[in-house]
Amino acid sequence: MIEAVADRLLYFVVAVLLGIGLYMTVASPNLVKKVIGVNLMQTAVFLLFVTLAFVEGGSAPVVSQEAVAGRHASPLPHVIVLTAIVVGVAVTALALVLIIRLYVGFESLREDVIQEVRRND
Amino acid sequence: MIDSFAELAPAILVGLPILAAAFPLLLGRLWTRIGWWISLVTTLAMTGIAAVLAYSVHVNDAVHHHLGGFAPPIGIELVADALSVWFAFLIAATATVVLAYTYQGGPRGRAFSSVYLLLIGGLMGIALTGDLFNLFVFLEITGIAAYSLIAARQHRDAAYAALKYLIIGTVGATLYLIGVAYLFMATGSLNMVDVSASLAGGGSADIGVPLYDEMLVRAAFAFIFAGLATKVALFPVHSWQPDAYSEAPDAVTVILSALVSTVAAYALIRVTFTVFTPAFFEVTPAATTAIVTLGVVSALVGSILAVLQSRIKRMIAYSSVAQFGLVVAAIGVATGPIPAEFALAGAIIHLIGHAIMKGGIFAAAGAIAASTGARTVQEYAALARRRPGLAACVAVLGFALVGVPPSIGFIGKWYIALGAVESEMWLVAVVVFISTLLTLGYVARLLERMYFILPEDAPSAVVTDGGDGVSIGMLLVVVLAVALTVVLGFLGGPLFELVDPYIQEVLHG
Amino acid sequence: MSEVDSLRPLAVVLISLVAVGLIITSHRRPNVRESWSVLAAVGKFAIVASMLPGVRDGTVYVWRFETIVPHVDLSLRADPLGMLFALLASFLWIFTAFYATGYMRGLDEHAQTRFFAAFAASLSAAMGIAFAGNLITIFLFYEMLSIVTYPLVAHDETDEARIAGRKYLAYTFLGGGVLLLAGTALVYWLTMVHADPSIAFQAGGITELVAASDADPWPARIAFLALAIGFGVKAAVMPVHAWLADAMVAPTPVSGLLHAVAVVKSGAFGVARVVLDVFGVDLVADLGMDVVLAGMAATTIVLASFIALRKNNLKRRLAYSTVSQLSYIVLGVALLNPLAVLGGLLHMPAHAFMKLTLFFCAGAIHVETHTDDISDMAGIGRRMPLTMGAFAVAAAGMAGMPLLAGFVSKFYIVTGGIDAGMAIFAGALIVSGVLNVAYFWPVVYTAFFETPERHDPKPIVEHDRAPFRHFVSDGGDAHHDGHHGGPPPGGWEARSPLTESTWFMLGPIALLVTGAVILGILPGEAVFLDLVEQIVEGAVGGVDR
Amino acid sequence: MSESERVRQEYTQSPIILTTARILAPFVLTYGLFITFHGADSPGGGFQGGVIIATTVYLLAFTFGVEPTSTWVGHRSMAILAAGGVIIFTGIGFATMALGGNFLEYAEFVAILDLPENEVVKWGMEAVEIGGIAAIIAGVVMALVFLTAGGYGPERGEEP
Repeated sequence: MIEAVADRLLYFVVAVLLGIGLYMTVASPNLVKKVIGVNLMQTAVFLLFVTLAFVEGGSAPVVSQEAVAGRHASPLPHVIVLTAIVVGVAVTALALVLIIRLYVGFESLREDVIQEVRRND
Repeated sequence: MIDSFAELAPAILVGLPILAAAFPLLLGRLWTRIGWWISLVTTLAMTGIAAVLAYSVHVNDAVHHHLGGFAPPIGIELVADALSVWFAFLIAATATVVLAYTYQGGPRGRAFSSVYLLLIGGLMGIALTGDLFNLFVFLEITGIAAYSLIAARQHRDAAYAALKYLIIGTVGATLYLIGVAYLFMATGSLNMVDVSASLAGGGSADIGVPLYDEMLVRAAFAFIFAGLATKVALFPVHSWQPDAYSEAPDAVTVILSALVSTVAAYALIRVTFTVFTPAFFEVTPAATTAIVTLGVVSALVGSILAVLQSRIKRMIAYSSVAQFGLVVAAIGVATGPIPAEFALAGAIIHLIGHAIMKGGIFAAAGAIAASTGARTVQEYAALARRRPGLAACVAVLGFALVGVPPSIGFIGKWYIALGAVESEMWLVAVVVFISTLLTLGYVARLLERMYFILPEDAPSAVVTDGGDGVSIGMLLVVVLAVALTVVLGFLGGPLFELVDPYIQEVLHG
Repeated sequence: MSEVDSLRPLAVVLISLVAVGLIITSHRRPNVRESWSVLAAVGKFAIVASMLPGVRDGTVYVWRFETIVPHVDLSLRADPLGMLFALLASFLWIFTAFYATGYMRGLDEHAQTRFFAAFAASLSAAMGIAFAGNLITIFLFYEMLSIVTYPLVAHDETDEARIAGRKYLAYTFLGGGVLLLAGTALVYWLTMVHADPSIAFQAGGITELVAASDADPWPARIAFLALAIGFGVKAAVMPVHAWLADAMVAPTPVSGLLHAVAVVKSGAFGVARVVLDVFGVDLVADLGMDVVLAGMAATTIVLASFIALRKNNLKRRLAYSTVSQLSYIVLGVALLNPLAVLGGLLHMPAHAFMKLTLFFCAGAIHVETHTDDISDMAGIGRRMPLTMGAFAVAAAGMAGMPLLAGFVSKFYIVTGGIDAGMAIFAGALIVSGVLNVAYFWPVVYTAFFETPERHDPKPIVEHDRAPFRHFVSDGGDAHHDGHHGGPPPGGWEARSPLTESTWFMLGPIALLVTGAVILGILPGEAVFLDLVEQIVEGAVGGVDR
Repeated sequence: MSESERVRQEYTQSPIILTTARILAPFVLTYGLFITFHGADSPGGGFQGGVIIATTVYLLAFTFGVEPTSTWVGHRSMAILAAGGVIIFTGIGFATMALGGNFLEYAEFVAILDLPENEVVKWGMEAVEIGGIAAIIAGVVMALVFLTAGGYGPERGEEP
C-alpha cells in the first residue's frame, strides 16, 4: 500500500492539490480565495502534465551537438504547460480586475454579502 | 483555384480575426467608429471565406491545414470537414449580423471591437481545430473574451455575472484539461484523429489492442464531458448562464446565446464522435446512460425554471439550459447501442437552429427594451399594441422554440425525437415530446401577456426611459432570424444532406 | 386514379393567407377589411369547387415542395376525403364571414382586425389539413390551426377568456405537439425498418406499415393510439374534451368556426385519415384498435349527452352536444364497416350545417337580447321567430328526425354497426338520440310555448342540489356590457321575421337551415353523398346498400 | 476617500529601495531580453522573456508608485506593444501562407532569404518569439498591473 503510494507520490500530490483547489472554489465565500482555489486547480493540472512527461534518467529535450541520442523527456507536455500557464495568468488577471470592480460596486469581497445586496435591489 | 484557396482557408479563418483584433487598439484613437468598420470588414471577409470553404468541402473533401507545416500527430492541424465548416460559417455569419445590432445598440469603443474579434477568433478556433489541447486554448480564449464582453456593461451586477461565469468556466476548462492529460497519458498524442486511432489500438501509439476499457480512458471521458458540460451549461452546472445572459449588454447576449454554448456543444460532439467514437460507448454503456440522463434532466429542469422567471432575459436563458439538454440527450442517444443517425443529425440541426432562434429572441428582447424599457414579463403587457412588429417576431420565434412547424425548431426536434424512437430510448422520446408542453408553458405565458392583456389591466409603471432607441440594424437582426427560422423549416431534407457525410463517417466508419 | 400536378391545392391554402395580409393592412377601413374576408371566402370556395369534377372522375390534384425531412415532401393532395372536408369548410366559411361581420359590428367588439385575420388564417390551416398529403404536412397545418385559433378563443381578454385560451393551447399542443408528433415518428420508424420510410397517405392504408406491424404489433398499436388521441383532442373525444366547453367564452362566430367549420372537424377528419389512409381498415381490425376507438367514441356520445342535459347556458349545452355528435363521426369510422364509415363521414357535413345553424341562432339571440341562459328564454320565440324556427329545425335534425340531415348519417351508422356485429354501439346511438330530444326540446318548448310569467320549472337543470350547484351557475359569454340578459320588463315584444335582427346574421341562418333540410330530403342530390361513397369505395371497399 | 486611495497617497519608499530599484531595473530588463532571444534553439522564449520584461515595469511601479509609472509608460505604448505583437505574429503566419506554405511554415522564407533552411526556420521562430509573443506578453502583463492596481474608481464610469 505504502509502496503503491510512494510510486505514485506526485500523482497523489496532484490529486490533493486539485481537491483543495476545488474545495476552496466551492466553499470559500471570499471571492479572492475562490480565484486562488481556481489557480490551485490549474497548478495541479500543470503538475500532472509535468509528472507524466518525466522520464527516468532522461535529459531536457534540447537538441545540442553532444546529446543527440539518449533519453529525452517529452517536450510536448512542457509546451502545453507553458501555454496553459499563460492562459491561467490571463484568466487570473481578468478575475482580479473584476473583483476590484465588484469591490467598488458592492464594497465587499464576500459572495454571500454580494448576493444579499443583489437580492435587496 | 478554389481548392488551393480552400487549403489555406482554415488558417485564415482563425488568424484573420485575431490579426484584426489588434487594429482597433492601435487605430481607435484616430477615429472612434473605426473599430466597428474593422470588425465589419473582417467578419464579412470571414463569411465569404467560410462560404467558399464550405462549398469546397461539400463538393470535394475535408481540408486539413497543418500549422507550421508540421504533420500530425506532432503538429497542430486545423480541420474543415462536413461538420466543422457549417459551424465555421454559422460563426462568421452570426458575427457579421450581430454587428448590425451593435452599430447603434452598443457596446461600442475600440476595446469592445478588439475583444469581439478575439471572441470570434476563439470560436472559430474551436470549430476548426483538430487538436485536443489546442481546443482547450481556444476554449479559454473564447471564455476570456466572453467574460470581458459581459463585463462591458458598466454595472456591478454585470461584473458579478462575469466573475461567476469566469470561475465556473475556468473550473470546467480545467476539468477538460485533466481529461486531455489522461488521454495524453494513454495514447501519447493530442491530435484528435490520432488519439482516436490509438484508442482503437492503432495510431501513433500502436498498442495493438483497443484501450476503450481502460480506466484511464474512461476517466478521461468523464473529465472531458464534465468540463464541456459546464461550458454548455447543463443542469447542475448551468448556474452561470442565466446571470451571464441577463446581465450582459443586449448585443453581447445575442452573440453569447447564439454561439458560445453552441460551439461548446459542438466541441462535445467532436470529442464524443471523432475522438472516442461509438466503439468506446459500446464498451462503456454507462457513459451513454450518463449523457442521456444529464441531458434529459437538464431539459426538464431548465424548462421548469424558465416558467418561474419573471425577467425576460433570465427566462430565455433558462430555456437555453433546457434546449441544450435536448441536444446533449440527442448526442447521448446517438452513442447508444443502435446507431441513430437521426439523433446525431437532430443534435447538430437543433444546435444550429437554436442559435438562430435564441439569437433572434434575445435581439428582439433587446430591441423591445431599447424602445419601451420593458424587461420583465410583467412589463410586456399589451406589448402587441405598442410594438406590433417586434411582438409578432417574438411570437414566431417562441412558437418555433416550442417546435411548431414550419420552423427550424421543429426540424431539430423531429430528428431528435425520431432518433430516440429509432434507437428505442423511449424515455428520451417521451421527454422530447413532453418538452413541447413545457416550452409552451413559458412561451405562452409571454404571448398571453403581450396579446391578451387589455391596456387598462397593464401595469402603469412601464418604464419608458430610453425613448425610441430601436435602430434599423436591431430590427434587421430580428427579422433575419425570423426569416431564417421559418425558411429553414421547409428545408429539413437538404439540411440533413449537408451533415450526412459527417454522420456516415463517424457512425459507420 | 391519376395524379395531376396542380397549383390549385396550394392556391386554396394561400388565398386566405394573402387575405390575412390584406386584412391587417386595411385595418383602418372596416368595410374594405371585411370585403377581403368575403372575397377570400368566395374565391377559396370557387377554387375548391373547380377541382370537384376532376376529383369525382378519380383525378388527384397534387402539389409538392422540397423535402422537409428525408423521404417526406411537403405535399398537398386533393383527394376525395380531402375534398369532402375542404368543400365543407370553404362553403361554410362564406356564411360565417357574413355572419361574423354582423355579429362583431352588432356588439362593437374590440380588436376586430386581429379577429378577422386569425379567422382567415384558421381557414387556411383547415384547407392545409384537408389537402395534406402525409402525416408531417397534416401536423404542420394542425399546429398552425391551433396557433391561429388561440387568439380567437382568448379574444375577450378577460380572465375567463385567458384561462380558456391557456386550456385550449395546452390541450391542442398535447394532442398536436406531443401525441401527433410521437405517433408520426413511430409510423416513420416502423415503415423505415422494412423499406424507405413512408408516411404519405394511401387510400386503404400505408402498405409498408402492415408488414412492419406483423413482427410486433405493440409499436403500431401505440402509434395508432397516439395519432387517434392526438386528433381526438381536437375532435373533443372524452376524456380530452374539456377545452371545448371552456372555449365557449369566445364570440359566437368563433364557436361556429370551432364547432362546425374547421377546428373540431379537423380533428374528426384526422381520425378518419388515420383509420382509412394511414393504417387502413384491415390493419386497424388486426390490431384490435377498432373496439378501443369505438368504445371511446360511444362512451363520449352517451356521457356528453347526459352532461348537456344539465347545462343552462345555451352555448354550453350546444358545446356538449358537439362533443357528443362529433363522436358519431369517430364511431362511424371506427366501426370499419363500409356503411358505418359512409354514415360517419356523411355526418361531417350534416353536423356542420346543423350545428352552425344552432350557434348562429344562439349568437343572434345574444346580439339582439344579450340572453345566454335557457331559463331566461321563455317566450323568446315571439321576439325572434325566424331564428328560433331555424333553431327548432336544426335541433330536430340533431336528434335524428327523418327528412333532416342528421337522420341519413345516423341511419347509415346504425345499420353499419349492426352489420358489423357491434349492435352495442348502435345502441349507444339510439340512447343518444333520445337524449338529444331531451336536451333540445326544452329549449324549443321554452321559446315558443312559455312566457316569462308562466314558466315551468325544469327540475334537471334548475333543481338546486347544493353539491352540484356549480353545474347550474356556469358562466358563458362574458357580459362585458354589464347587461345580464333575459326578457325585458314588459315581456318579449313580438317582431316579424323581417325585423328581428340584421340580415348579416339572419341570411346565413336561413340559408344554412335550408341546406340542412336539403341534405336530409335529397342526400343523393347534394354532392356530399357521392363524394363519401367514392371515399369509402377507395378506402374500405364497395358499399353494399 | 476609499481605502486604496488613502494607501496610495501615503506610498513613499526609503532611499535604499529607490536606489536598488534604479540599479536593478536595467539588469532585469537585460535578463528578460536574454531569455527572449534564446527561444529558438535553447531554453527560453517569448512567454518567459516577456513576463520578465514586464517585471521591470512592476518593479518601477512598486517603487515609484503606480500612477507615475503608468503615466511614464503610457497606455498607448502598451497598446502598441500588445497589438503590434499580434500583428507581427499573425503577419508572419500569413506571410508564409502567401509564399505558398501553411500557416507559420517558416521554411517558406527560403524563397526570399538567402540562408539554409534550418537557419531560416530559426530566424522565423525568433521573429515570432521576439516580435510576436514577447511583445504581446510584455504589453499585456504591463497593462494588467495598472488595470488591477489602478482600481476601478467611479471616475471610470462605474454605475452604482
